[in-house]
Amino acid sequence: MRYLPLTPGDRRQMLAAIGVGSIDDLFSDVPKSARLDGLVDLPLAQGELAVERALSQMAAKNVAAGSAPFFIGGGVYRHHVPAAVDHLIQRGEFLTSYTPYQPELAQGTLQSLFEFQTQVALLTGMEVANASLYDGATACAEAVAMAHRVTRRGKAVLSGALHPHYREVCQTYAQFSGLQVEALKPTPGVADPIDLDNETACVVVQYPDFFGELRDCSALAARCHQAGALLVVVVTEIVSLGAVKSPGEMGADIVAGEGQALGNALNFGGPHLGLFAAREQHVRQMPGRLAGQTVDADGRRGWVLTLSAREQHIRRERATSNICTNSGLCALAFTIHLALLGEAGLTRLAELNHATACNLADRLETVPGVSVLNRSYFNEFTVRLPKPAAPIVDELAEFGVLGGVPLSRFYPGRDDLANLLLVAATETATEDDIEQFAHALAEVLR
Amino acid sequence: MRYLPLTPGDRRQMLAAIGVGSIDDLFSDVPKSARLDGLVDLPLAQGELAVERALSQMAAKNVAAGSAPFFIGGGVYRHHVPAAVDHLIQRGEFLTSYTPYQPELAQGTLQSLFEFQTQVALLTGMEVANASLYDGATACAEAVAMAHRVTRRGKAVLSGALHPHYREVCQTYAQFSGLQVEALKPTPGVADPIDLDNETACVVVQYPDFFGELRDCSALAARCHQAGALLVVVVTEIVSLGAVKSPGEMGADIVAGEGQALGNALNFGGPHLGLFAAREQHVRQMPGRLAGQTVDADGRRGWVLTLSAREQHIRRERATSNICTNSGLCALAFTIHLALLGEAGLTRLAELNHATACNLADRLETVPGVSVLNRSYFNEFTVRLPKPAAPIVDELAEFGVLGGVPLSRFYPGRDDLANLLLVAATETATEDDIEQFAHALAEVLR
Amino acid sequence: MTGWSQALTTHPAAATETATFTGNRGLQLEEKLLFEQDSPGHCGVDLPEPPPHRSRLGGLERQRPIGLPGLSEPQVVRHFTRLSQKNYAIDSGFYPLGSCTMKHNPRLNEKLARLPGFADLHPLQPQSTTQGALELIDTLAHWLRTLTGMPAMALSPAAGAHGELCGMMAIRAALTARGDPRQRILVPESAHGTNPATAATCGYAIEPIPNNPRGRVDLGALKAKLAPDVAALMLTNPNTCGLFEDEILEIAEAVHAAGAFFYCDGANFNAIVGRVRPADLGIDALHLNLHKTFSTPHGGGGPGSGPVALAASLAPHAPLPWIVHGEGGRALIEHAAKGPEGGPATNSIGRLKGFHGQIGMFVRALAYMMSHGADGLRQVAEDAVLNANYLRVRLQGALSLSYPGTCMHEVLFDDRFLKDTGVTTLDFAKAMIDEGFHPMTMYFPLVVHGALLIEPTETESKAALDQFADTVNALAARTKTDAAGFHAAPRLTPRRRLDETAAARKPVLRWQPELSKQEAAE
Amino acid sequence: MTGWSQALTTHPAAATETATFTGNRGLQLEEKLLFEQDSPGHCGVDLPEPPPHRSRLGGLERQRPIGLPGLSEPQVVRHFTRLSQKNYAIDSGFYPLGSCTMKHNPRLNEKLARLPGFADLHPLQPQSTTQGALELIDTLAHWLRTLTGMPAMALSPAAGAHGELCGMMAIRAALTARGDPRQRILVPESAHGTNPATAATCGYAIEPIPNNPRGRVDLGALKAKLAPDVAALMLTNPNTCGLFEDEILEIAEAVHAAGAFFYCDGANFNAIVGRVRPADLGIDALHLNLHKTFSTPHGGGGPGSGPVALAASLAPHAPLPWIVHGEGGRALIEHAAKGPEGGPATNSIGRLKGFHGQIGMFVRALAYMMSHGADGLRQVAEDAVLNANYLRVRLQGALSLSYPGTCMHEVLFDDRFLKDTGVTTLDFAKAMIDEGFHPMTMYFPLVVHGALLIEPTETESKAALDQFADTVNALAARTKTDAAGFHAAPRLTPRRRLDETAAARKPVLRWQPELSKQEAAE
Ligand SMILES: Cc1ncc(COP(=O)(O)O)c(C=O)c1O
Ligand SMILES: Cc1ncc(COP(=O)(O)O)c(C=O)c1O
Repeated sequence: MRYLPLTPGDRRQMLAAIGVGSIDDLFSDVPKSARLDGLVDLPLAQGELAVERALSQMAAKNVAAGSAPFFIGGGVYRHHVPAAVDHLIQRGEFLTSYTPYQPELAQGTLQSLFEFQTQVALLTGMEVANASLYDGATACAEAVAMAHRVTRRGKAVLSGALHPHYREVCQTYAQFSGLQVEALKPTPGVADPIDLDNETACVVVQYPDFFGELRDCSALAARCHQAGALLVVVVTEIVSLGAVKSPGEMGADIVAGEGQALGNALNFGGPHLGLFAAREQHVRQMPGRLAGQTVDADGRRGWVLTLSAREQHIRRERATSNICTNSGLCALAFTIHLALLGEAGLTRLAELNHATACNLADRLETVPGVSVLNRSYFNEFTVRLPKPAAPIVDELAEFGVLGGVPLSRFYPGRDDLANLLLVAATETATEDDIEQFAHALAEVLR
Repeated sequence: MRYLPLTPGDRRQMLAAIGVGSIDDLFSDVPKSARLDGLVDLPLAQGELAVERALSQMAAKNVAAGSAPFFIGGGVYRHHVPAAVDHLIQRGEFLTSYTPYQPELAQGTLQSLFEFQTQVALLTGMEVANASLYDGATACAEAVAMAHRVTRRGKAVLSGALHPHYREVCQTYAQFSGLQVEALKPTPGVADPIDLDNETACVVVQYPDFFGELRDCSALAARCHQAGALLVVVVTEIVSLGAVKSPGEMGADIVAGEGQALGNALNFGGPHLGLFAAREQHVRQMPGRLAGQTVDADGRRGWVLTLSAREQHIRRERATSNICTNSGLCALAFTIHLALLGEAGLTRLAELNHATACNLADRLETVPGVSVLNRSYFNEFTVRLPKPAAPIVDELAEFGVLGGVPLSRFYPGRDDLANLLLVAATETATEDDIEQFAHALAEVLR
Repeated sequence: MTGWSQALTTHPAAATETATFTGNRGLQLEEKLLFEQDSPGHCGVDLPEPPPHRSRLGGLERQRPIGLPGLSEPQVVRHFTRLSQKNYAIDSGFYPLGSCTMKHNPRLNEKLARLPGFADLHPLQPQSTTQGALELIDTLAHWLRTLTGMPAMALSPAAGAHGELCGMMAIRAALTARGDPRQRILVPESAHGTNPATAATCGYAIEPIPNNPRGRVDLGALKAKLAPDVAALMLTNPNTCGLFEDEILEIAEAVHAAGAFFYCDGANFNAIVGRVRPADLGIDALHLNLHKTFSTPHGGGGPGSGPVALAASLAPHAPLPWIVHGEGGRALIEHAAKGPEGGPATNSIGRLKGFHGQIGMFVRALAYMMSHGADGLRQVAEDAVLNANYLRVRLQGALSLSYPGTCMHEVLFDDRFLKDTGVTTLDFAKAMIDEGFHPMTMYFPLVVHGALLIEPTETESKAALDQFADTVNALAARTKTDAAGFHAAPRLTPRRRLDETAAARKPVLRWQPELSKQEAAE
Repeated sequence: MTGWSQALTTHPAAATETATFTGNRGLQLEEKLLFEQDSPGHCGVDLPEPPPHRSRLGGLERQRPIGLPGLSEPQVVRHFTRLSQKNYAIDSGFYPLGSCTMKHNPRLNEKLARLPGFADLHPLQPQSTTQGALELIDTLAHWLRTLTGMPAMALSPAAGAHGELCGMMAIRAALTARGDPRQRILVPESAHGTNPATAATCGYAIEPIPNNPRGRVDLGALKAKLAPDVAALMLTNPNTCGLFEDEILEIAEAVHAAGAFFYCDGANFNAIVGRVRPADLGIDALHLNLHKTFSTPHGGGGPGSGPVALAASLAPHAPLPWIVHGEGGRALIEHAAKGPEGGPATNSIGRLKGFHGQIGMFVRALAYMMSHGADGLRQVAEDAVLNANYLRVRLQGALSLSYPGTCMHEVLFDDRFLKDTGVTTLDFAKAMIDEGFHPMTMYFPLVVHGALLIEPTETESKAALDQFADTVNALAARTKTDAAGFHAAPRLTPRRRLDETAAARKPVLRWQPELSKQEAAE
């Protein structure tokens, strides 16, 4: 076995040194009835060539996004990631190190996390950010739980335009926590009727919302603060913040986001990158790890993990969250991509995405029977088709076009949403891609 | 421009510091008539996305070897290279460093070259090896020139079974050097009629030879040594030395080889890896760099480039060669691949190649009108077809099979060789590949 | 830019003659924050002019700068290369961090996870275009079911703690369905912090149970606490002392007899993979850390993947989504039967994560398993246990072994051997850093004083273990004579011992323009 | 395994309290040779059983072991990771090695060179299956022809020196064809060693020509030497003193008037790319180093690529193979018309290399050129020259500038500033190593004493240049007071100053079993 350095000779010597006759003696604490004598019923060891063949064949059964005109978003966005990003995150010193528990041997990871936290705080317009969570949906659930802790109130109100998966995860997390989750009815194009009472811990809205609409939440923030509730703003397309006002500017108390769009691949849904930012006053109620600045024995600046008194390995059942392993390497990819973009690059990238989406929208509206629902949007919007969207999308796939997501995939019960299609366009969509999409759509609709 | 760190502001400041008004002032030594005011007639700067699209489209116009049953050799061999190899050679510390002129900052490169030299010496059965040359063909030409220096004799005899490109490169290098090159007539399956006289500096034979045949050159070595000539043995498929006697064992004085087969991709012919090994007594006549062991100021073992008194940067016109940049990174890939294989792995790999080739030969001979010329071979052999091979190979390509090289591609003048096809099989060829090849061949021959 | 004198004062450790002007030390290079390298307006990515368009941003156009620094690509590549050079990793050396299973990460797995067919695949594509990915998930589930012997696998959890949450919620859902809500979870004192934290997240009260003198759960104490309101026992096996719970069958029996569920933390599965099936131990739910046992890289803190194996009694409560085999191949079920507007169904605990799971980790883990095969995986467990026991015998003379006898994949020592030396476990760990080793896990588990938990894993050679043992033994001897040396360690790292107390007292969690100006001034 | 005391004696530089048992120093890890880590029979690659077959090895089966060591993959990955950590590189810091053009190597280019359509393509495949590769070669040639202004490009040369050989052979072939064999080549004393070495390889005698006090070729001396038996002048421009040959048009005229050819070493093309076309300077042949100007990585010594631009008079003698445009697309001509059995034709100098050229380098170079474009490439030259001149003015106070006035892409200093300090150019370079910089090129060119040749390239930021200048100035000041410190440098590298004399006196060029046993014994 190429991965196992011990030779039969080594094993013999070591067993002798230990003073046992056979390897089985080392497993003598295992109840006899539970010991497997033979091998489990699985294939035997294979070389690289064979494993590579087998998995490449599986991969070949998928239609890679890059191999077709591609217009899918819905919380995961396909952007061009510079080659330097993947090169750097694969450096063994980043890839094969553990959580930086020994800071003197992990200044690289710690400094990059400190840079990540700063970038996320700047982007969201918040004061502090953590070192990442699993993904946007779990970050959203953690935000609700944090609002619960901060306000000591029992109810969370979720906008109907919150990503349905995020809503479901909040419901899952909350179901046994004594927190009541009030999920408003999804009504594309219409603002949520939100009422607050003195039991409301937080209101959760998405920006841009799940249907692509951009809504100023300053007024809502004011209402929340009057009512003693926190405003949680969810961002699933972080690139949008290169173009529009930050949630912090609009008064958000917590921002929960998905960072995949920068530095990370689609990965069929994971691993992705949970972003979490908040006001400094609540930092001790935040979930997840925090990298902080300090000095070494010689007085030189350095970094460590800090405020761990919030975390499970110290606080155990009274921890702010049970999270341990997070999305470190995805955060590094995010940080490198954003470092490459910088202020000018992110601004340009956001503008490019918006422009492409605008042109896509205009082109699609030239297709008979197709209309765009949104009044405003960034790089994603909802179109109404003359027929149910689900079969249309499947037919488009046969034309070799990956043309958005039918809302029915998220709201199977809702016939009133059956004709709606969620469409996204990023800098990776060419004019030709847009033409092919429009043509194919016209075809399948006629 | 993403690759240029200077900003317009930096440039202004720096020009001011230099004390010139504009960048043009720094080019004032260029004759006016030769100054370009405008831009050359080429496209403007493009981003990663655009460049990647353009070059990927070019790449897509080629049929990658891995995408078809593949049986081509002829001096370049397709082996499976473990993923760890490419990962390690891409580490910036290896990839983006220069020739190790400052040994204290290059112990990594120097130690790996020392390991490379040792591996090459062991494989070839020689006493010393250098730190690489451009490729096998130029290594062969350098060997002839070295024999010229060592023996002070004016004639080199090249076997007819030497790779024709190698023969041509020897002729090119020798044409103005006053060395006479006698190239024997290529006659597949027949041993060269070699006569030596007291002007013969060296005899150059290939092992396994260009047609795949394995010939013991011990007797020839003895004859050469009697006649005061050197025996140069060329090896184009280095993996073969895992299965057969080494040239050193058979009395070679110089071994010139191609190392691409270990650690390196096909690369459409380059970069490849020139191997060069010799007897210790001739080390000061060797071309190319040498890494050597030494100690540092604290007496600890370390490595440096040594015996540079042979090289152009010291010896100038009296240098043993004009080579400077060599194939460092390809040598590193070779060393890593061979380190992974080790004695057991290389032996097994060689056996696997031979077995696959034997089974291919047997299967092809079941095709009517097809016969194998070789009495012996390693992983490559020559087959006789009932028709000219060149058109057959093109037709096979249309069947999606890359089925060897017609000898006519090398010997256009030689109608007697027109029906001969050079075929290779490595561990990457599956039974199914072999079947497809045999079927397709039967098809196109009927 | 600092001058000599300052270089000196800021680096007293360095004898005068090795002070440097730059603060760099040969190949050890200082590196400022990105934000301190800003060239305003500069950019490391070239993007085309956006095509003409009418803005649809609804009046929410950003008015103020974000404050991101501008750097070119060469600067960014050098920045992160230098940062990486300040890290220690498995690729660089021995990393015996107990409970973390720091094993070799094959590069083949990285290559395969990047195949466009996996990496460049969107979770919301029509399922007809993702059949290979569903096959991948299904195949992984088959391997894990076979290795655990358990009937159902929930694959979406993103890490171990997330898997715990999945398992404990399934248990709570089952009890609720049974109409028998219970309040308490029994957790051994030696448990990892995520266990109690997870139980609390599910709204449970935690009841600690003590270890017996043999480092295992005290069966008597456990039975005494198994009241009718106990929902489950959360047990780690092999446990965090590196020991196999040899009374586990009795434990399972007692737990089940009390009508409670048996949750097992499987983070230490590396010790028994291919030799013991958790199902045969009476376990109802168990999570696996693909980023431990199955070698997906830790990446400096993640991402991971924590699939959960469920007994038949818990399977109906598995989270969404599921894969089913239909006519047109495999299908992904994203909504449970009677879920209100796609919300959690009465049976399923609902959705735990944004999409279908950590697919990128699945590719790596499956490649790892296929490479080892049934034979290789069994060998993994054997070599992991062999290496740990070899270190146990090589070190037990100098360090104080917490529990006598055979250990599994890791061996636990405590700080009795440091008594009266003035050296702490922390000092000892820092001294190992100067010797070129990553320290073992310190101060965990909490059941012994000043714990040193050593997990070598199966991917270390005997030579590496011997060098480590020789060094630790030499250091242990040195504690008797040179406490000061230990207090001053580490001395040879890019930074010397870092002040964690100061960091927590006045937290600086992000760069601030003002701050950096100050520092520049200093 | 070494003990404390030995660690001490072998490392006196380290103060007692920082001696280590292992010899490791924190993140700086010692690493033995592969051959000293042999586990006989072990292997890091898993290969299937060979299928049954009847051997056809003709009785030449190998009888003896080769002697290769057996290691597992984790050991090999760690070995080479550790070795890499002992290297300095552009990715880690400033690398102002004069005449070597150490610029940033974009990772995009590495990614593209590995596309299966390029990397996994065999040079002997039917040409119908390699049209994309021929298009690549053709496109690269077009860019290079446009940038040089010259009509023909020979792409097969593997590096600069190989390009020189190609060009000089073409010249010799042209002269021979002209029936006017000549004997001598004029080469300035400042030329790179490959120039005279190459000329000699073509059977020519070398005639050195002196520089004038302005660091350029002495036009008078040149004209004096331009006898009828002079075949060519080999001139480097910009030259190795970093200066543009401002009389180059007169030089070209004189050379041509004498019936000789004008070969130009274009290794320094980075200074003028996009601003000056060599064709406009009267050059007949010029090689380019794609691994310098066009950023293909140096890889610790290669591979490179050295295309040669040829004037119309030399084009007919270009080496094989060529690309021609035919009906069915592009075709590769591998045999010149009347070549005997595919040997060199009367016109072409014949084949210079095994196959068609360094295709992998072509992909990288073309990606680099397309990324910059006509505008970016011109900017490259301007920034390279700007950076060099900026360093000139920042350093000329402390170091001794060899030639006053504007320089091109690199600036030359000599060791007059070290006079009476007891510090040599070598000592100075080694002291820079401790400061975290790669030294400049030392002792080249030979036309000044103790040369220090500094080439920053365009991919360094102003901040990097300023830190470098501050450091060099501080070191220069320190030479006056601390010669001993310079003699002892470097102190902070994995190895201190290495004894090159000892290495050459008794060469040890490979590992030997005995040797290593000795060392182990020590
Ligand atoms: C025993 C044990 N349980 C649970 C966990 C938590 O796993 P994760 O970090 O993947 O959430 C860990 C890992 O630290 C562990 O060691
Ligand atoms: C001026 C000059 N000419 C020629 C060469 C030789 O180029 P190469 O090393 O690619 O053979 C070099 C590179 O060292 C050089 O600097």
